[in-house]
Amino acid sequence: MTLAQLPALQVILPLIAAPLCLLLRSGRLAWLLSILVSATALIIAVLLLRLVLENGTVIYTYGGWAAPWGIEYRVDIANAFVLAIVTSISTVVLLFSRVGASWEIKSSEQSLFYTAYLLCLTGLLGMTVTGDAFNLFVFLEISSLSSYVLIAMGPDRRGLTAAYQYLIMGTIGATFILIAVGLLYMVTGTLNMADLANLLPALEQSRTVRVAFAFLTVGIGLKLAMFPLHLWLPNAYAYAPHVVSAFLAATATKVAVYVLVRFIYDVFGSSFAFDSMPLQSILVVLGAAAVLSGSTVAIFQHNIKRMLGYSSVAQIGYMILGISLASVSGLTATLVHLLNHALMKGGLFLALACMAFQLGGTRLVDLAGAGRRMPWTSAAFVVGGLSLIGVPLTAGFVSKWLLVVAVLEAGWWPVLIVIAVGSLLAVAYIWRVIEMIYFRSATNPDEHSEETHWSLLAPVWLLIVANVYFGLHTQWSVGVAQRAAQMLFGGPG
Amino acid sequence: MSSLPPGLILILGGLVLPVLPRSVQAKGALVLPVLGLLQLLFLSEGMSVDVEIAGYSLLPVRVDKLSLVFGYIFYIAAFLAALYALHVRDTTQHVAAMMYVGSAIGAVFAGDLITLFVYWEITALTSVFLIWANRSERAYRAGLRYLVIQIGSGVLLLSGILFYFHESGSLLFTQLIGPGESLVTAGPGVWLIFLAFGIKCAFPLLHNWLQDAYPQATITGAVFLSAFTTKLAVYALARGFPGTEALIGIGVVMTLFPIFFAVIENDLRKVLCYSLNNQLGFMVVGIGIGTELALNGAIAHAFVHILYKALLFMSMGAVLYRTGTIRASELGGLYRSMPWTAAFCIVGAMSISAFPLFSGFVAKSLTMSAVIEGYYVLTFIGLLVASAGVMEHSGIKIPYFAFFGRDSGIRCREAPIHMCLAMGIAAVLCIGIGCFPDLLYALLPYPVDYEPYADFGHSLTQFQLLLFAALAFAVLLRMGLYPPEQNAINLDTDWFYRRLAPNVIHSITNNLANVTDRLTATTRLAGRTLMRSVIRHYGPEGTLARTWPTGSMVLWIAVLLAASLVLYFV
Amino acid sequence: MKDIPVLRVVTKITIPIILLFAMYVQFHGDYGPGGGFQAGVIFAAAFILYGLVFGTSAVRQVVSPGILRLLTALGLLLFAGVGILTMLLGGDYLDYNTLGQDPLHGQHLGIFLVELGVGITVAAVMIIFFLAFAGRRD
Amino acid sequence: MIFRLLLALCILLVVLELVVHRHSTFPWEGWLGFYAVWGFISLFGVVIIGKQLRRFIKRREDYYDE
Repeated sequence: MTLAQLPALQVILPLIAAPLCLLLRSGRLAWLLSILVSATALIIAVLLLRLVLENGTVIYTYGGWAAPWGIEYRVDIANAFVLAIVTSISTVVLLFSRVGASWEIKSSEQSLFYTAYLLCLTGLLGMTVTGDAFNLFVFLEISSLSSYVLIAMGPDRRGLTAAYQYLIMGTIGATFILIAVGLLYMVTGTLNMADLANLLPALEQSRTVRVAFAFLTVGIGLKLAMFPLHLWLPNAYAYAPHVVSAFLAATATKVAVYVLVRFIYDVFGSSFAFDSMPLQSILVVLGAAAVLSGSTVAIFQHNIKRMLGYSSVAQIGYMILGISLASVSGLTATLVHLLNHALMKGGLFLALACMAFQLGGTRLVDLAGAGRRMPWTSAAFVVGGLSLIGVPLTAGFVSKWLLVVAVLEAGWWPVLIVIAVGSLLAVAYIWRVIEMIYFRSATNPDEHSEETHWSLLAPVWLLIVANVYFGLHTQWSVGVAQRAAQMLFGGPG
Repeated sequence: MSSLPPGLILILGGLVLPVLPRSVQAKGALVLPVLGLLQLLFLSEGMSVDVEIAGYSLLPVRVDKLSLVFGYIFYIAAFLAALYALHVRDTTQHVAAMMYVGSAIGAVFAGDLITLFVYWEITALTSVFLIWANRSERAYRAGLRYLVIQIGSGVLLLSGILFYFHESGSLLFTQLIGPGESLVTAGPGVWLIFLAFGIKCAFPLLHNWLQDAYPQATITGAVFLSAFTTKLAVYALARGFPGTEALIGIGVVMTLFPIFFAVIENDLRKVLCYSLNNQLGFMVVGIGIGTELALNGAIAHAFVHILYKALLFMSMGAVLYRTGTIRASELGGLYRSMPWTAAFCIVGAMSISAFPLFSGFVAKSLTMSAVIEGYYVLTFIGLLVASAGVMEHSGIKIPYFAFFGRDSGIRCREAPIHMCLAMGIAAVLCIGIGCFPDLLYALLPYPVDYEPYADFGHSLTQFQLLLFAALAFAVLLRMGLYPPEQNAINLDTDWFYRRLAPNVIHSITNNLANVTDRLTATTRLAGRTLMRSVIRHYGPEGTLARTWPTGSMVLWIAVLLAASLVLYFV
Repeated sequence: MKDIPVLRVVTKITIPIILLFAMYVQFHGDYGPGGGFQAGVIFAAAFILYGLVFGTSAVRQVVSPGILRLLTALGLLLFAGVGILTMLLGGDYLDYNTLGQDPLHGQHLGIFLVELGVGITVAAVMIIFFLAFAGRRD
Repeated sequence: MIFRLLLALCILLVVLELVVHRHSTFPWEGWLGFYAVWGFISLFGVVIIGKQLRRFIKRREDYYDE
């Protein structure tokens, strides 16, 4: 097997490991297999990214059937970047979940948990890597179905309702995407995305294409929790097992954003989406609304996990704003924020998981006095929170800066104000947590240190340090995102 | 070693401090400024480090004479303050202080606006812990107000930078207003940056965070605070806005209004804060005039001011440390118990009042000569009044009410030895610079051909001004006209956000309610409707936060799909 | 429902036929209409019918949930394993040509194995679904 | 005692002005005893104005704590 097989292996490895986990039955062995597979997937993703950065787009055909008849995997800078994000987050979360998952998942169900986890990873990677619209739908379903299972696995019974609602929403979203793909197939006779991109410009006036576009944007909007289709997200994140919240918050919506970017800029083309369709005004309004309402609601939440969920809605709003700018700099901001938001939310959810285990809950009052009892975890949460706000020296600042520069370039002053207000609101909701952690004493008086185990702290801090690293050293993240954005605008891959 | 950005030693060192045992931390904090100063000596002028980040070329380190002089004095002040804080066993304070100083020094050597902004915010974030370290509810609230204002200054700075970058395409931190331009014609970016600097420099009406927060800081924290934040702003103004006419007027007002507040203030550390504000005014005037002589004056003033203001804060801190109070109405006659502290305090007082042979004189004379040279008559008269005011509150009031005056009956021990040592070094520096001004002049960015003692007449008139002011003080005391010290607080601009704003909201609701009894219930409701509606929509059980029934979620999808279909077809 | 003799008898007669038909759809899939997916569903339908008439515990006696779980995994592994095998043999993933000495044989074998994997998994999953939903009342 | 000493010192300073040559830019600056008078008036004025200011801005110490 040579380098040429990497795109397939990226997806196949977790796919094969998933049933193996089911057969293993022992939670510990299943974990070992999962982390091995995830780490290998990470290595593959890194290799792919290097390959793509040096040699341009890599194409892989299944079963020797050339596109547009067969299914092809098409790895370019944009999705190689997303692959690297997903696999690295997945690996870090798995590092955490050796101990982290055992707290919430019954030992008899652990192998099932890892099976679902790997299937979800498979789905996410598949969605990212594939160059075939129908194949994308299949992987979307794989990832969605397994994530419903993951969400419902926690000890909190409200997780069941949350998973059920997510199931309904997700299925409608997936169906919309399927309908859209079907409509496109109807007019073009092809499912291959590159082929679609070639054929669609000629069919710009076709009503069918327009309907397909509508179904597609709404369908993907559901998956990425675009305001006002985000209603499933806060509960799903809040009541899922903590590791699952961390994993999904950092990866699932990111992949959905990528898919939206791929369809808008690559398959339909930005001229169709923004010139002949009023997509721009829709996205700007929805993005701004997401930033403002998500952040405001987050301020009033009692449960920190729900708060982080609403903050995710707001952060997705920033990404939508970046997409709506229809410029290389805007798209760069969105892509960089994919990475940075994955790092900050992953870190925050994991830190919160540690606190929840030690202090007995994720409600705001549970965290009283945590600064004294769990200094390292609290510090991690603070740094992650600063990054979420967009304080300089953190990754969050880089994203915001890029977005603001892009907005200035377009001269959209109102959007600038929205971003500023959003950041201030973020200060407010993060400050509530910080105040509780450091300035309120614990309700129970014995304030001995209850710092969590180092094997849990290590993955948390890995993500937090990454937040600072990508805040200081932006050459790599911004550089890759910039090239990806240029490529999506039709520049050289 | 020389490629390390200045200030980083303190920031990183500060982060390492918590690892050390508690008893060693204070000593560690003492060593760090020495190391930093050594590094600074190795830096050569004109050196710069530039980096390219995300397509913007940045200049995180730029060394020139202006940066260096601030670098030196910041390190000296950090050393003195750390020596003064040798008894403190509080990790938070040591870490915060070191990182605060480090970032202030980093900011002074920042060659581009982004780097400046980063350090600017770190100084705010770290310094607030010196206030919170007092661990009282009052300190917490004051710290929070301080933090909000400081962060606000940072946010203004960042927005200003964005606009400025958009207008000029440059991120370099140099003079932001061209020689021929004025603030009026400058773009919004320059305005915002000016405002951000102004907040940190405690411009009139933007000043109150200083008097609000510093007196709430810990004893040692106040010494640190007095030295860096505002002087960083002075540096920034000297770099970005030299010769901006508006600054002269702002500066004169700044020198004048705090002296009236200082007369009636009871908290002696707060008196020092008003005095600090007044001294900043002299520097701002110098920057506003913008000639080489004037800029030299402003910078020299900043240099010596850091020393004597730290000395005064240290002496008042020692009083607070030993007696537990800093209210003028409860103090007096302490020279018996704390003779050394009293002596050091008098040296500081004479320096700040600019007695000849003390450091204030050799610095202030530069600015005053520049004012005369430029023929700014009103400014000159204003500054003379302000000089008499300085004599009143810092020169006489502080030492008089703490150490002399009515005997309070308090008997305590002399300040600890390390405090005395820190004050002693500062006092020696004050006198040394006063006697040998060339040591200071050699550090200034522009060549100095000014000799403060060449014209004896100048010294004489200064003596006259100060001693007759002292005479007036004595006369006022004898006539019983001097306002007695009282346990009270005096309102300042913080009233607007601490009292007026909450009251207005309150009274609107209540007054409306009183209009008619019948409408009472409904008007109260109306007053609270805004908050209620926010809660209703955004609160924990609000419309936007509620767990929606699946059916209505689906309805939303249908609505959105229909809307986008319609939009796409139109 | 097992008290009704007609149902009982008819069920016992039809189940072998259903299974046989499932086999036909499975193995004839590469020539005529059919394939693993359809065959798996038909195969499971036999079990579901059996369960409807004789109760889910009767089905559990025939195939234990453990075995079903194993079969689910095995089917998927068979499918994926074929793909890996073709990769090891030097082709792309699921490039059946590499399996036999000539492409025709290769394609035949490849499709056969892959469809078998699909059939096993689909049948097992269908039965698991049925047991999961119908078994709630027992 | 101290007051008389201060008074004497002040008178001495004004007398000295007759002997010492003094450079002045503004004409009024050169008047005999200008700085002395100005210093006296300034401080006097500052204290008196400050005292009046108290009428408007003095509040109880716990004003903000309610």
